[in-house]
This record gives sequence, structure tokens and C-alpha cells, in this order.
Amino acid sequence: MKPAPFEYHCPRTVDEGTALLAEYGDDAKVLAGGQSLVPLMNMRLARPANLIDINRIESLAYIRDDGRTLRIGALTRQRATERAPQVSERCPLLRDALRLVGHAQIRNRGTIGGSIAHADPAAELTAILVALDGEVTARGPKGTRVIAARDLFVSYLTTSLDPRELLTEVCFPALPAGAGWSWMEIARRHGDFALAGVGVVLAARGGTIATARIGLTGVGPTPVRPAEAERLLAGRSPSEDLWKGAAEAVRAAVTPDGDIHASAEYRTHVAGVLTQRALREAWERVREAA
Amino acid sequence: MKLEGTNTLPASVDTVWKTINDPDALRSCTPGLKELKATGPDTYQATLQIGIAAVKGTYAGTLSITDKRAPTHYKITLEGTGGAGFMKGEGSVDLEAQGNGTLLKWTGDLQVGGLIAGVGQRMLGGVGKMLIGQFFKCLEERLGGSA
Amino acid sequence: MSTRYTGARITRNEDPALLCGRGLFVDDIHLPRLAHAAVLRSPHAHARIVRIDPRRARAAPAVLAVLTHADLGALGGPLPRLIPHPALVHHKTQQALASTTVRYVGEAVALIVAESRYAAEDALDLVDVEYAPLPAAVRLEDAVAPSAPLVHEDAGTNVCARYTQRVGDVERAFAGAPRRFRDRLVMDRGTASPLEARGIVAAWDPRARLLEIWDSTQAPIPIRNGLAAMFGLPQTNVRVVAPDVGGGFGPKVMMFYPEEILVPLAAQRLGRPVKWIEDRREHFVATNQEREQIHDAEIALDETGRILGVRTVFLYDAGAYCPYGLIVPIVAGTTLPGPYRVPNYHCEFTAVFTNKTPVSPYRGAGRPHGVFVMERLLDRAAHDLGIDRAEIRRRNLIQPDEFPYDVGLIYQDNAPVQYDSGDYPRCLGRAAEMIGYADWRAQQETYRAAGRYLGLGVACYVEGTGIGPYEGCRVTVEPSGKVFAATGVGTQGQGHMTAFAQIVADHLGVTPRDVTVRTGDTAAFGWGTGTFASRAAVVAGTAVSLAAEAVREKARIVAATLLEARPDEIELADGKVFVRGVPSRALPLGEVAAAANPLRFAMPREWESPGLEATRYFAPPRGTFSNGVHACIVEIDPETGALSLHRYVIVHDCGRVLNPLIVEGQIHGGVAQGLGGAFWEKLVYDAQGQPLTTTFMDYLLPTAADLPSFEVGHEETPTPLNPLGVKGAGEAGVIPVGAAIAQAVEDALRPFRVHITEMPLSPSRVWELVAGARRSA
Amino acid sequence: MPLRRITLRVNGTTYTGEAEPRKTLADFIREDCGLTGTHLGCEHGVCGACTILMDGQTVRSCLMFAVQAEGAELTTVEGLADGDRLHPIQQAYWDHHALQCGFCTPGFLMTTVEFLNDNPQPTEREIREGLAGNLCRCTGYQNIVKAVAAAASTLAAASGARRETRTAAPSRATDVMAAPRKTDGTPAASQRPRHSGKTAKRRSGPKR
Repeated sequence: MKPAPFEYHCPRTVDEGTALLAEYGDDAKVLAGGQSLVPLMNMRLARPANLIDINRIESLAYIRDDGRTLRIGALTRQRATERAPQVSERCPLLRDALRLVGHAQIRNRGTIGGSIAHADPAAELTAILVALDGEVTARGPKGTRVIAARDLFVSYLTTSLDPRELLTEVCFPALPAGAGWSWMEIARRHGDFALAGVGVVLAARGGTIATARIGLTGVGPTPVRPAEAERLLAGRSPSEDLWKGAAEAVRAAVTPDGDIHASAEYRTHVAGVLTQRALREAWERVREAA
Repeated sequence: MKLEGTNTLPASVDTVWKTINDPDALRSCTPGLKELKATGPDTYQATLQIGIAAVKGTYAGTLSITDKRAPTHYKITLEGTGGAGFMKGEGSVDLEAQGNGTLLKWTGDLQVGGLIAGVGQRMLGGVGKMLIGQFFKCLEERLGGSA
Repeated sequence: MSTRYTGARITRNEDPALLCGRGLFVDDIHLPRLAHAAVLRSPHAHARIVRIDPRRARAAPAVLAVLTHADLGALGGPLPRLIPHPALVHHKTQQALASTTVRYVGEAVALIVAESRYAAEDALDLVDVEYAPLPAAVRLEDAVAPSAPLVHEDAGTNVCARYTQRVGDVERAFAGAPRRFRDRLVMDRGTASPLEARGIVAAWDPRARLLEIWDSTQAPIPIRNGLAAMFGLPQTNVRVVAPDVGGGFGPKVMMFYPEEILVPLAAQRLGRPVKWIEDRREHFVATNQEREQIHDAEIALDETGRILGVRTVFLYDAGAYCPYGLIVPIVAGTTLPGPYRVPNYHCEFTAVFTNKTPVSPYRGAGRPHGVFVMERLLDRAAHDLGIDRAEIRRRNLIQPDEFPYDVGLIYQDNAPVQYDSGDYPRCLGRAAEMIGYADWRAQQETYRAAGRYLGLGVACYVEGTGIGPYEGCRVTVEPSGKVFAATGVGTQGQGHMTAFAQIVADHLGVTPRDVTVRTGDTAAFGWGTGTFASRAAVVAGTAVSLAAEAVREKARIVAATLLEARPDEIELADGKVFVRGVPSRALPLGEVAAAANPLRFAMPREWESPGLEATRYFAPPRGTFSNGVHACIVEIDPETGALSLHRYVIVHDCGRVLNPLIVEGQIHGGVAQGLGGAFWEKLVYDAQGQPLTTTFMDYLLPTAADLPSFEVGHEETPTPLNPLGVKGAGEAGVIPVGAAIAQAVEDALRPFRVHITEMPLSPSRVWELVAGARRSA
Repeated sequence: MPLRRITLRVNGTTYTGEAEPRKTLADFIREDCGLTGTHLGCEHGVCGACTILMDGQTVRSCLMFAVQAEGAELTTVEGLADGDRLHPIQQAYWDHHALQCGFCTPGFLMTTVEFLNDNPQPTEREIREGLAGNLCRCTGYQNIVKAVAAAASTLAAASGARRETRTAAPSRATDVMAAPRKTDGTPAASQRPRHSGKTAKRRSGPKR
């Protein structure tokens, strides 16, 4: 299980990186943390002719907090992100989900940008980015552009990024003050890809839910944002029946595939169960915060 | 892996039948099809580059159309072999007039073997469905244009 | 002999090197001019090979050789058949490289040798093979159908054997039985997956005509003997070393895997040492698998729950070839009655070829299947008769005064299944006590009241261990006073370097750290069969004891001359040899060893042979039977099917325990593998016979976070069958786990009336069962 | 493929070698540095047997290319013991029979080093989750969990003692590593005459 040969490129700056991508585009693959790409290369499922290793572009490793948004450089390691105080403070949902991404050894290398660009249908970060209406910044031959999460994820492992574009930054909006959150997922083993997972954020106004944000993973080709469920929750006062209703709306919104680990029916059902439990936990956090 | 679906196409059964027998349509609508050379009536030599993201494989194989019952039914078989393994897709297509459009019913059985089957099970089914979906969506667009 | 060390908790001699990265595993062997091999394997479950053209591969840069069947000459025939059996009508083995037909995904088609493994893998794409795919026999039940595609044309059937064993008069027993229960029980495929996959390094010295092999095998000596025959070399000119082996668990005892012939052949042809290391993806298709059986089983009882008869008719999936004969199904059938009195028993199996990786024993080797069936039947009976689970077992247990107990069956070693000793009621009682069986129902209710679904499971087993034919050992005292013991069994982590050293130390009055044990090197010891069937401690251990004892007697005779005393006055302790009661008249053991090998002058006749050295063999008349009881508490989330393991209790009796630390380790590991097979590990094949689980992302070994702490209780009923009184313990842990978990899950989900008849389970599957039960309720 | 010159430090010793860009770091450590204590169990990043420390953090060396480690400071299992004196974590593994075949052990040891740096007083649950990225097929993990707990207390005591005698407290990453660091310049590799293969040039350098 050894990778096929490739040309290795090691840009030091974003400009060098984008220049290389412009040159090799389709025949190139960007190597960030490599925790998903290198296994594919070792198995020779992926045989890029050119490997562009961005790990030495130090300017892409940062976490900035402008009060409303966490701006995270694409090369920032998942482990560093999960431990950053700003992340715990502004977006604990992100911290909690990151702790379930693989294992420490994986997160030490795995990057925020890599996880988003890889767009695994069972990834945690993609669902959170979608739930929070986050956005990413990409640099390419045509310059810099910002892509909203909802426009980013196209299908299995496929984003709307151009092969010549380099993902440079991922922006996670901070949770509203006093909001409650919860990440819940079920996996076969600790650290495995989720059979289904859900992230929930509830913003409260007095005793009622002002807005609800829900993002699901593992239940379709892309992360799912169940608009109907969110609408159903907004402006209502919390109750078990409300949670149940939202769970049903979620089940109606997802179209998972079955695989050897879990049937599509199971994933659909569990997506609802987890949503219900996540809403419950999120609201408890609202009450604790109040 | 068994797959099936239906599409409503904005064209008459005869037009649809013509389109799904037109090598150009097949060429431009079969996902990843790089080359399609006729080797006989309804049989073609095909080169496909199928895959997603970094996981791409080039497959050399054949595409053939059998047990035609013009203008409503045929079987289509696609076989390919490449570094990442091999695949065999068998599908049947049935056309049915529906108002001034056509209801296209398809069933497919996709077999994938070798490396890609051994390590790709988590997404294989979904990706298969996606590719076939792309095929019919493309037909739909062509016919939409011509209807 | 003193028992200062035997039976003591002693940390292992082998550990410091392994802890410092100084172990020597096959992949760590590096020789000058080493070349690297990769194997081209069939991507088809069943296909005719129309054409193989290696020319492009041969021309590739850095490629040194490409072997196909055409290049094998005399070595191209079917590989040796192990363990023939009269019932085995079609004893099919594969070729080192397939010639005309491939019968499973992963079957070897070509071997490529290059300057690096990277280059060898590059060339895999360059061997042009044209296959004509054939329909495949995949599902076990489909494969027996008359219309099924034939795995072996010439056999004319996929049935390679039918075999029946009977005790008493089953028909009469069932005809007259007041109560009968029948179930169809399914166990799916699994694999041992040791962390180190297989690997071989071979070197050929044309001057010495010496073939040296480092092989990650459990049975180096039979490999040596086989290779010598195949390569036409004297056995002394073939050295096979099983160095540190990264886990075995059964699949590494196979004579032969194709690579074990191809790599030496390539080394000989090239005149360069060659290394082949099986990668993980290969391991999932090219290393033998196990666990697939379907039982149609029935039990007959009286109203009090006394067993009148049991009958099982089952299908056993042999895979594409059956090199290992019928060991697994025979062990399954003979293990099934377990610790219970089963006066009438009918066991009939059909061994079936399928287009899947061949099957050979994996830790447990059929025992988990037999126990799963028996325990499931008892659970069903207990439930329907309204008798407590533990109670129905108690009522049927063989009593301590009934030994030796003849079950009436013939075991894998062709000897009668005769339980030699044990105290089954005691083990069950202790397990029940440890898990808190008495007040379980009350506890369960309080959990239920809180909306939590917990369940308890308890299962019993008897395990045949320590079978022959024989093992041997040579013990030598060096003039340094250090002791060396060499034996033929290989070691894959069982702690032989320590357990055997403890035995020697007690005989010779030294410490275990003074004793160096060599295993698995045919140059150090050339007689033996290997490490399997929980036999090393029993058979090799006894040989070690006999040899050490002989050396002690020799030391007394020599020392008697040197110390002018009678041999029966001589004692050995603390590294010294001395006259009883006169510690001043003492010699260091090393000096006696030196004196026993004189350079001049006559050697006293009573010394017989030079040096303090002796070789002894032990050949047990038949196996000895360990036993035990497992009890566990699990929790199920009915909404997600998620399982959490709260407690796991093991009470087991493997006779005299040589080293509790090591035995507990063996038990822990076995239980973990059992739990894997009960809830995580499943090899999945699609309808065309394509394996879908060839990575650790899809074949799920349990992690530390998934498993509970295990609570182990030792019972010690020595066996009369060997002087140490030891029984085997290597496989024990895995055996009743599936049965215990199935019962616990069923107990947890009793409100839903879920009935478990399959292994392994999964969250998705458990949820389906609950949902199904809810619908039908 | 043209070879690339790669220079990195392992266990305080500088190694220079040449390798194709596609050569994994694990293979470079094993073949070019001759440090075969780092094992390959799956080569797709699940089993953890190839876990090493890179600049003080655990990484799967099968999921990195050697070229990526240019100039990096690596620690492998060979770097834990101080000559014949075992690292407290190694000693705990020995005392508690936390290994059987020993193939997965180097990965577990390196994972334990980082885990106890991050969490010096873990609960059993935390230990089990901290070890979940490494697979063992022999032990059922129980004795490994015990060993990690035991090592935690030994290290706590040791580091407490060290702090008193230290002027400047070192970073946590070096803290645990400091105890067993060799005082002489000989790298662990030189204790392995068995390894006769081509190895990268080795320059004994000053300790970190």
C-alpha cells in the first residue's frame, strides 16, 4: 500500500500556491493535513500528478475574532482550533464537534480548510458551517472570492471551488449571546465517521425560541439544513412536542444512503432522534445561560 | 447494487427514443465519457473517466444497446476496466407517453469490483445514483431545448 | 521442584526489547541487496484467466522479476493438503499462482519483485491479465443449491464434505420429549486481523546451499519441512525463523500460503534476498478468515428443563479452498454440548465451497459457534418454560464427581471427547456472585423505571485444549550459569519466554531472568508442530518441565562427583549446587556445567553425556478440557440501537495457572476479540463476491473507548493428563462472548420481545429488531 | 522520480537521506534512519502503530511524506528510554503487562506521552478515549489503561521533584521527554547492529 509517484511542490506563500494551482490545476491536488488524502494516495485511489503541499504557508494558520465572526486560516490545525479560547467563547458548538473528529493524532495534522474542501458527506465541520451560514474565502487566477456555505457543497467530496482555487479562510459566525447549542452524533466507534450527526443552535427571546439553526451530516451527499424544521421552531416556546415535531421535519428533509454500517431508514430515524436530543440539550444551555 | 428512477421529459416518445439512441446524446450525457467509437450497430467502444474529487479512475470498456423494442424499450450495458477496478452497469429504459411529454422509467444494476469496491463502499451507492441522475438530467436538458 | 516462580505474577522477559523498539519483526529484517515483492491478486470472485502477459511489467524500471504460474515449474501444482479427513471428499487447495481459474477476490496471480515495494506496486498495473468473469457462489445457502455456480468444475458440487456425529438415540429422545424448541442461528464472517499482517523474508546462499526464511508464522517447523521437500534440500539446509510475531490468532498457522513458496523461489532465482510484507488491504482478502456458519438447531427437554436431546444441522462456509480440512466444523460440533449433560445428540454439517477467501481456524476455531447455538437454545427454553436462565443451566451441569466424563464424540485430534476434570457448578456460582445475579431483576427494574434498558447475560463453555501430537524442549546450562531453553512452538505474544522460564527456574534453582527461552527458530530446535489449539503451555510447557528436570538430575550426578557426596544429597538453589545441610560444600551452577564438559581426563561413566543439557518430548494421550462462565451487563438505547458495555465478568478454569498476569492478559484479549465479533466486526461481501470491508475504516476492531474493564476470577482444577496440571487458556476468552452478549441484549430489550438469532449485531440491526418487534406487537 | 535530499532530527540526532517525494515518513524512519521500532499496521491512518511525535505532537507517520518532515524534530519509541533505564511510561507498561505481541506498543507509548502531557491526571474514561486512536488486538486494552494510569502518578511525582531542582520550568512538551533524555550522544539506532541496511547519514547533534 504505497502511493504512486507525483511531483512535489512546496509553496511558502499563498501567491506561490495559487500560481502552482494555476499551472497544474486539474492534475494537481492540494495537500493540507493529508488525513483524508494520504490514505487515498496510499491505496492508489488518488494518483495526483502534482502534489501542492501548503503546510509551509504559515500565513494561513490563524484564528481571528472580530467579535461577530471567527476567521480561521485554512491551514489552522483542528487540534489548535478546538483548544483556542476564542472558539470556546464564540462558537463552543465548533469546539464540541471538533472533539469528535477522528482522534488526537488526526486532529494534530488535520486542518479546518482541508476538512471543508474535502467535503466528506459525514464530516462535522461542513454541517456546522452550513448551519451557521458561514462562508469561505478562496484565491484563484480570477482573484479572491467569498463563497457562502450554502453555495459551497455540491455533492460527495465535491465543492464549487475551482481546481485552480486555493481555499484560504473559513468563517464561522459567532453564536448569538445567550444562545444554547448542541452537537450530537452516533458513530460505530469513538472517532469514526458519524452514521448521522446534528448540530443545533437556539437563540432565545425570553422564554421562547427566537431563531433555530440546524445542520446535519451523514444523511445525504452534502450537509443538510432542514429549513422546515427551523421555521417550525422559530418564535415557539419549547416543549417535548415541539422537539418531536422538529425531529419529524428533519426526517422529512434528509435523503441518506444506506451502507454496510447502517441502513438509510436507520439514518433517517436517528437523524430525528439526535435532533430531538440536541434541541433538548441546547435549550437547557439557554436556560443555564439566562 | 440495484437502482431505479423515473424522469418526465418534455418531448414526445418518438423524440425521446431518437435522443436516447443518438450517439451524440449518449456521448455528451454519459458522465465522464471521454471517447465513444461505434464498433457495430448499437455497440461502442468507450473510454470513461469516472470518479469524484481526487478519486478518479479511467476505464476502458464497451457500451451496447440490446433488446430494442422501438420506440419504448431498450437495455443498455456499460462495461469498463481500469486501475481502480472494474464496473458493469446494466439498465433498462421504458418510455411511456404522458400528456405531450414522456415518462421515462429506468432500472439499473451497477456492479463495481476491485479496489474501489473494497474501500469505497461508504459512498459507492450514492455516487452511482448521482451519476445516473446526471445522465438523465442531461437528456432532459437536451430535450427541453428541442421540445 | 520448588514452586517459587511457577504460578507467580512475574513480568515478562520479552518486554524490555519490545518496549524500546528493539523487537525484531519480519519487516524489521534488512539484508544487503534486499529486493521487495508485491503480489498481483484477482479482482474477480470467480473468473477464467484467458491470458497473462507480464512483458510490460518485466520491462518496467527497477523491476527485477515477474513470476506467473508459467514460471513455477514443479511448484505450480496444488499446495499441500493439511489434516485430511475420511469425510472430506473434495480436499481442494489453491496453486501458489493461479493458472486457469481464480476462485476468490485476492487469489494470487503474479509476483513482482523490484528494487523497492513502491516500484513493485507500480508494476502491478503493467501485468496484462484478461479475465473471463464467471458467476460466483457467494451466499452460503445459495452455494448449496443444485443450480449454484460451481466453485470447482471438476468436483461437480460445492459440497466438499458431509459429516455426522451421534450420541444416544436422538429420534427417540425428541419423539418422547414434552418440550422442543427450534431456532435458526447465523454467525457471519470475521477475521483475526493481528496488528502485524503476514510477511516473509527469504535469502538463498548458493555456496552453503542454505535457504533462510523469516516468516511471520505460528508453525515454523512444518514450514521448514515442507520447503525442504519442495526445494529438494536437506532439512538442515533450510532454516525458518518466526522472529517476533505481531499476533497470530490462528490464520498464521497455514501450510502453505502462496507467498511462503513464491518468496523463497524468487530469492533463489534472483540470487538476492527478497521481502514480501502483506499490507492491510491484502490481509483482508489473502489471509484466511472464519466464523461463517448457519445452524438449524433444536433442543428437547422435560418440563423441569432437563435436557433430553439436542440436534443441529449446519452449513459451514469453507471458502474457495479447504486446505485446513474440517477442523473448524468438527470443533464447533464437538464443543456444542459444553458443560451440560446431553444424553442424545445429533450433529450434522455440510461443508460448502464459496467464491470467498478460504477459511481456517481463528481463535476459538468453531467453539464460539457451538457455544452460541447451545446457549441460545437454553435461553429460548428457559424463557418459554419460565425457568430462570442460570437455574436451567445449573440443572443440566455435569457434576464434579462425574469426571472423567465421556461426551461420546470424537474430537479434532481423533481422540474421544473426554472431559478430564473441572467444577462447573462452582464456576457458574462464582460468576453469578461476581455479577450480582441474585438481585439483578430488582436493579433492572429501577433502571427501567428511569427509562434505561439494561440487560444481563450469562453463558458457559467447555474448551478442548492441549492436543498432541507432541512438542519438545532442549534445556542447557552454560558455564556462565545462564540457562537456555529451546522449543519448537512459535510465539506471538503469549509470553512463552517468561512462562517457560518460570518452569525451568524452579527446577534448576535460578531466577526466570537467568533463563533465556528460544522459540520459533528451526536452527535452535527442529522438532514440533506449532502454536495453535491452546496447546503451547500444556504440551511444550510439559516438555520444558521434563527437560529441566532431567538437567537437574544430571547436575546432581555431576556435582556428586565434584563434591564427594551422593546425588540424592545434592540440591539446587539460588544459582548454586550444594550438599543438603552443608551450604559450605557448594558450587555455582555454571561451574558444574563447565566441569560436566571436560577437556581432558576420563569422563565418569555415570555422566552419560557431556554438559548440563537434556532434550525431552511430551506427547499427551488426548486433549485436556478447560471451562468457564462469562457474565455481562449491557445497556441498549432502543432509539439508536447503541450498545454500551457496563460490566464483563469472566470465571475460568484452565487448571494450574503458570503466570496469572499472562493468563489474565490472554483472557482480556480473547474477550475483546469476542466482543468485536459480537458487535463490530463483520466481513461483508456483495452479491458478486466482492469484499466490501478491506480497510480498518469498514472492518471495525473495537477500541479502548468501546470496551469495559474485565473482571477475572481464576478457578484451578488441575488436569491429571500432565505433570504440571495445566490446561490451555489461549482461546478461552473469545468462546462464550457472542452467547453472553446475545442473551444480555435480549434481556435488555425484553419489553420489546426481541429475539436474537445472529452474530454480529450493530446499532442499525438492533434498531431494526426493536422496530420490527414494535410493529408486530 | 528524482530523489530529494531530506534532513530531519530523530531522538535528538540529525539524519540526512535521499528519497522520492512519495516515500512516507514512516518508511523513511524505518528504512533510511534504520529505526524500525515505528511499525506499520494499516498504512491508512487507523491503527496508530506508526504514531510518532513531531515537534512534540503525535502524528501518524504513515500519513505524511518524508519530504514534509524536512527540518522537523521527531521522537520515536527508540528515543524514550535512557540507555537501559526505561521511561516511566515504558516501565508502567512492563509492570502491568500492557503488551503481548508488542507490535502496536510503540504507537501506544508515543500516544501516551502526548496524552499525559495534555492531561496529567486523567480519569479511566479519559484514558480510554485518549487511547482510542490506537488499535491493539492482543490485550483488550485493560492493562494498557492500567499502565497509563500508573504512569500518570509516577510522572506527576517525578515532574514535581524536577521542578524544585529546576531554575527555568521547560514547556510541557519537553517536560515528560526531559526525564529519559540520553546524556551521551549515542542514538538508540546504534544499539541495533542487526540493522545492516543503507541508512541515512547520521550526525550526532546536541540535545534539544
